[in-house]
Amino acid sequence: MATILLLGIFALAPPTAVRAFDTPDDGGSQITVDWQLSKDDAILDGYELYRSENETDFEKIGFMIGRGRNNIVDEQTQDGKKYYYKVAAVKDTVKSYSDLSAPAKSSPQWINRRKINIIVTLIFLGGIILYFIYQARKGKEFFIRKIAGLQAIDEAVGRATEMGRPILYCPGIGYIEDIATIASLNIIGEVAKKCARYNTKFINPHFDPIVYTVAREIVKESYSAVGRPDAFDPDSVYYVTDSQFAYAAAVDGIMVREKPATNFLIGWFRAESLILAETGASTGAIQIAGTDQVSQLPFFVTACDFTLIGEEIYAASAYISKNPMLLGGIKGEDSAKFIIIALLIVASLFGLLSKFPILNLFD
Amino acid sequence: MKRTLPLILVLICGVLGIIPFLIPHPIVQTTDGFFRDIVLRIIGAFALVLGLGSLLRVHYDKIKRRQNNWEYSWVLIITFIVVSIIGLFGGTQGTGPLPTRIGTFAFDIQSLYLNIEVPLGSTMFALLAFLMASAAYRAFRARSTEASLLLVAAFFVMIGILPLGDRISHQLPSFAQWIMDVPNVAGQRGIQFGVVLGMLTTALKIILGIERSWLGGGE
Amino acid sequence: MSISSDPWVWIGAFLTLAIFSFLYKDNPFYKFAEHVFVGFTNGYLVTFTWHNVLVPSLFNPLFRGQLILIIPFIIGALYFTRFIPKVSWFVRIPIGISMGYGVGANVPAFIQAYIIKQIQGTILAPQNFQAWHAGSTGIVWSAILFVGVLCVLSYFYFSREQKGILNVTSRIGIIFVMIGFGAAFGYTVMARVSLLIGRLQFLLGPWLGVIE
Amino acid sequence: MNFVDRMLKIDRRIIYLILALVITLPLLFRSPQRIRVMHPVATLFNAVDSISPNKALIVNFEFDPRDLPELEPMGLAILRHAFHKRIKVLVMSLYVQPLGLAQNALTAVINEINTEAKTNVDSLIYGRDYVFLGWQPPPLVPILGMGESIANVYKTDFYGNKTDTLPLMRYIKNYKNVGLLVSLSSSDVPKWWLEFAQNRFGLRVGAGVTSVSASEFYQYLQTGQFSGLMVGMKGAAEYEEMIESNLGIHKRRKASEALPSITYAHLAMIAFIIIGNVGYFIKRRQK
Repeated sequence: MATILLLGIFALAPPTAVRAFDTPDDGGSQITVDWQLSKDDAILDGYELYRSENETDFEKIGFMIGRGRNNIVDEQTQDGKKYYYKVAAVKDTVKSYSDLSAPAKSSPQWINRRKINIIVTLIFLGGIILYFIYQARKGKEFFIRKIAGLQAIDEAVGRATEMGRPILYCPGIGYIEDIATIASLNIIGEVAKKCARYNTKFINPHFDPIVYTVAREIVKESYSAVGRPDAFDPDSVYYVTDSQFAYAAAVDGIMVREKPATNFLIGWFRAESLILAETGASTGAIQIAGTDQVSQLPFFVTACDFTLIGEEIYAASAYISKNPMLLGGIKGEDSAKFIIIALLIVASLFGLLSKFPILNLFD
Repeated sequence: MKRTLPLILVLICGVLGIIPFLIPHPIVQTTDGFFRDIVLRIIGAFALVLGLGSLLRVHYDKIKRRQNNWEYSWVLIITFIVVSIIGLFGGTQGTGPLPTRIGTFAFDIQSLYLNIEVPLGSTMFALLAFLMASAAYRAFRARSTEASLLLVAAFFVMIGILPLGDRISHQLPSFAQWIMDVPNVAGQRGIQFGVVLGMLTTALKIILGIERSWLGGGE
Repeated sequence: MSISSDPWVWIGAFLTLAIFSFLYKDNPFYKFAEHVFVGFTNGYLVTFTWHNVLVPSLFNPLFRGQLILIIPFIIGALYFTRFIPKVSWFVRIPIGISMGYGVGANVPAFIQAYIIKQIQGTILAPQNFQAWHAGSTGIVWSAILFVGVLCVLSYFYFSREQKGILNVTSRIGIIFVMIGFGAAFGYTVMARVSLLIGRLQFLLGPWLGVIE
Repeated sequence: MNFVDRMLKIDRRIIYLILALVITLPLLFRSPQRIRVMHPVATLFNAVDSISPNKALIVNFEFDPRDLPELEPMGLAILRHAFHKRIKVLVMSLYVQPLGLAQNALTAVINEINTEAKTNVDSLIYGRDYVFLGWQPPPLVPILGMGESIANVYKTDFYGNKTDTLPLMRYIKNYKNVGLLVSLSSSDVPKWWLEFAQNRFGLRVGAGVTSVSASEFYQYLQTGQFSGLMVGMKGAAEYEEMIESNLGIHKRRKASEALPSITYAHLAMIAFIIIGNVGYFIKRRQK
């Protein structure tokens, strides 16, 4: 007890250099107050904040602020009104007040400076993507490397033709808005053209009625594009069911009965991918799979002969369809990837060699 | 009109989705809050009921045209009606006007959920363990260097994360954790960059009206 | 061995075995159980959409005079024009609004969470070396992660033939991808097995009383 | 048909039987397992443990019956931890199917504690110590709305009470009063909390996920976006171990009981793959 009495006589050291300013990057009605800790901070109960609009009559606001903390945000201010602040160091009943802060006014900001990096990326990225799509629309030729998977597709169709056995194309259980399903529809067109040219039986069971109707048009078009409109068999593309496991069981039935030489499993898949890949492997067919569902890719890689991984189905569909929109998109994303690689290398050089806090740029 | 109005709406609402992230000003924040709380919430509720409508229509057509398995569509529709009645009039806690208890046998919506949906839902996917076992035996082959690398990494993780791994050697769990923390993160992050760039491209194309497949067929 | 006497547990057991019967072959029990499941989930949806959403957030405020809600009410009702062929294009209005806002909100969110933050986590800088609390070896892990991400990105680069340096980085990249898939494979086996264990815990426990 | 062909053509139902046996036996003859807790779960435990007294914990139940065995033990363990530490808890879901499981887990833990509680202070009272908010579609409405005002998003709670009449909701207004949100989900929902709630309102997020989508979430742990991660039944068992050894909570540990079965099932799976590959390579050399 003696020490406290002793200190009582000499009065607590007050907090110093109290500053009040409009909280940055906020929607207004907030003022931040900070100060230098009192020299007796270690034995204090804490600090109290006082506010006034005219330098004289102050009122306490908020709760006791723990010792060791040197800032607080006053969240009930009216924008445009002047406020003065002072901070009191508190120990039991003893309070020692700091000098007044300069007057401060709160105001809302239009730009949140901490989000500048998002705005820069948005403008930069949007600019690149739109530039390439605009170029593609103007008919500019783009180079995309031949995806390894497309070689595999040619060989697989060739194999089926030699053996005189059908080809099964399963587009997955996605809907028309899934990007993987759209990519699969483009690849269906390519496979159908080859089947038409080599007169190989083509089987295409569907899960979603809308995707089924779009696929039928594509396959019909492919047969006439190769000059064999008469060879198109309308029953080769058909709707099965909209229940996940029933669809997988039905496609398994085709694999076992029709014994296709090649199975294509390209599109949007979920847990039923296991059933399809397993039955196909056990019938000895060559299987080519492709999906952007990362959780299903491990099973396709181990169960199928060739797997298109994630974006490769988008690139394959762009390569095949030569559609300017798709080509523009792929080129835009490619240049964005190139920039990310360059950014990583440059930022790492800064991070390793200089003291500049490079990581704060990316908060 | 049939195409331009929706495209204008997508542009306006798209921009309204972006700016509140970047502009803290109260005008933007309150309109964003108002739009979400009033407009988006009510439209969302109707969207749920729409999904239901198309499901019932598909099964109703199935019954009318006697397609295969049409009898089971009756099972679906009857279950739906019975559960809806018990739920709507029995109340979420079984305290509604409709009595939901006969002696000790309670059939309020929560007991129905715990004793019908839980067994059905969880067993539906418990099947997969069996399917995976047969696939492991008959289909998962080290047919390429990539597949063998995949299987080796899988074996380490499958053993390393279990107490068995810890008993075999204290390093195994840390090695399995290292596989998840470093190479796996590198692989997933590399793939993720590409996927996200693809989604951003699609998002920007939809907002700016370049991507119009969502409008569906017809003029 | 105290077999349960609760009728609900027997119903649950019957439904569980009905689904498991699919393993033998697709049969009427499985089809029945599957259609009960789809019917039930939709009945449950209607119940809580009415009690937790429509009543408190739409009908109550409407009756208390918040007439502004009539506008979203009408827009939402346009969803039903989908079943009327002549005016079915009206469904594009509510879809456009909700999809527009959702896609718009995704843009800054994706940029921040999946591009900027992921780049920040990959940069070789002292703060990142402690990400795994592994002391000095953290430097080696950061280097491996850095090289891995660059190589995987190069594998998915389609604008140049995979020849020369790009061929080397792509081959390294595919190694990282395959290790990532191996990890996913291992964990997925655990997931599928856990689901089966959960059902057997129900059959052996509450139903047959074999385990506690 | 030589031995190899016959081996490869084993009827799949025999494989199903082997798996069922390999899982059932360890359930009957339980053997205690020494569980080693790794850093992802330890980080989450510390994040929950260090929630300051005047802040709440939001537990987002986002799994349906399909993932019950993996995620329900996590929910029970997190709730037991929070209530043991007298942390205020809000429970909610973004979709409708998880509601039944959230209600079931919450009432189980509340009854567990209230039966042991003697005085009014250490028992858990609805509206004072915890609130079950229920759901409000579409997901963006609660994820972003709770950053401004929780009571405005959930005008009534799950049971139909008006939320602004509940004492707890008077000082848990929005994310500023939330110390941590733990999302237990089988899909991308934990990432949505990062993308929207953490980006815009600085909310701290922890996650409990199924092991199917696990490998994708470690990158957000490495960047510090997630304040901890539980993965699958093993993650649940680790958290059960943490609350038992650190807080002395002795309750039934369903996830830990399943570990022996998982171990033998994994060994069986590895054996199937190896045997299958041996047969495959023998046949390939014969051709």
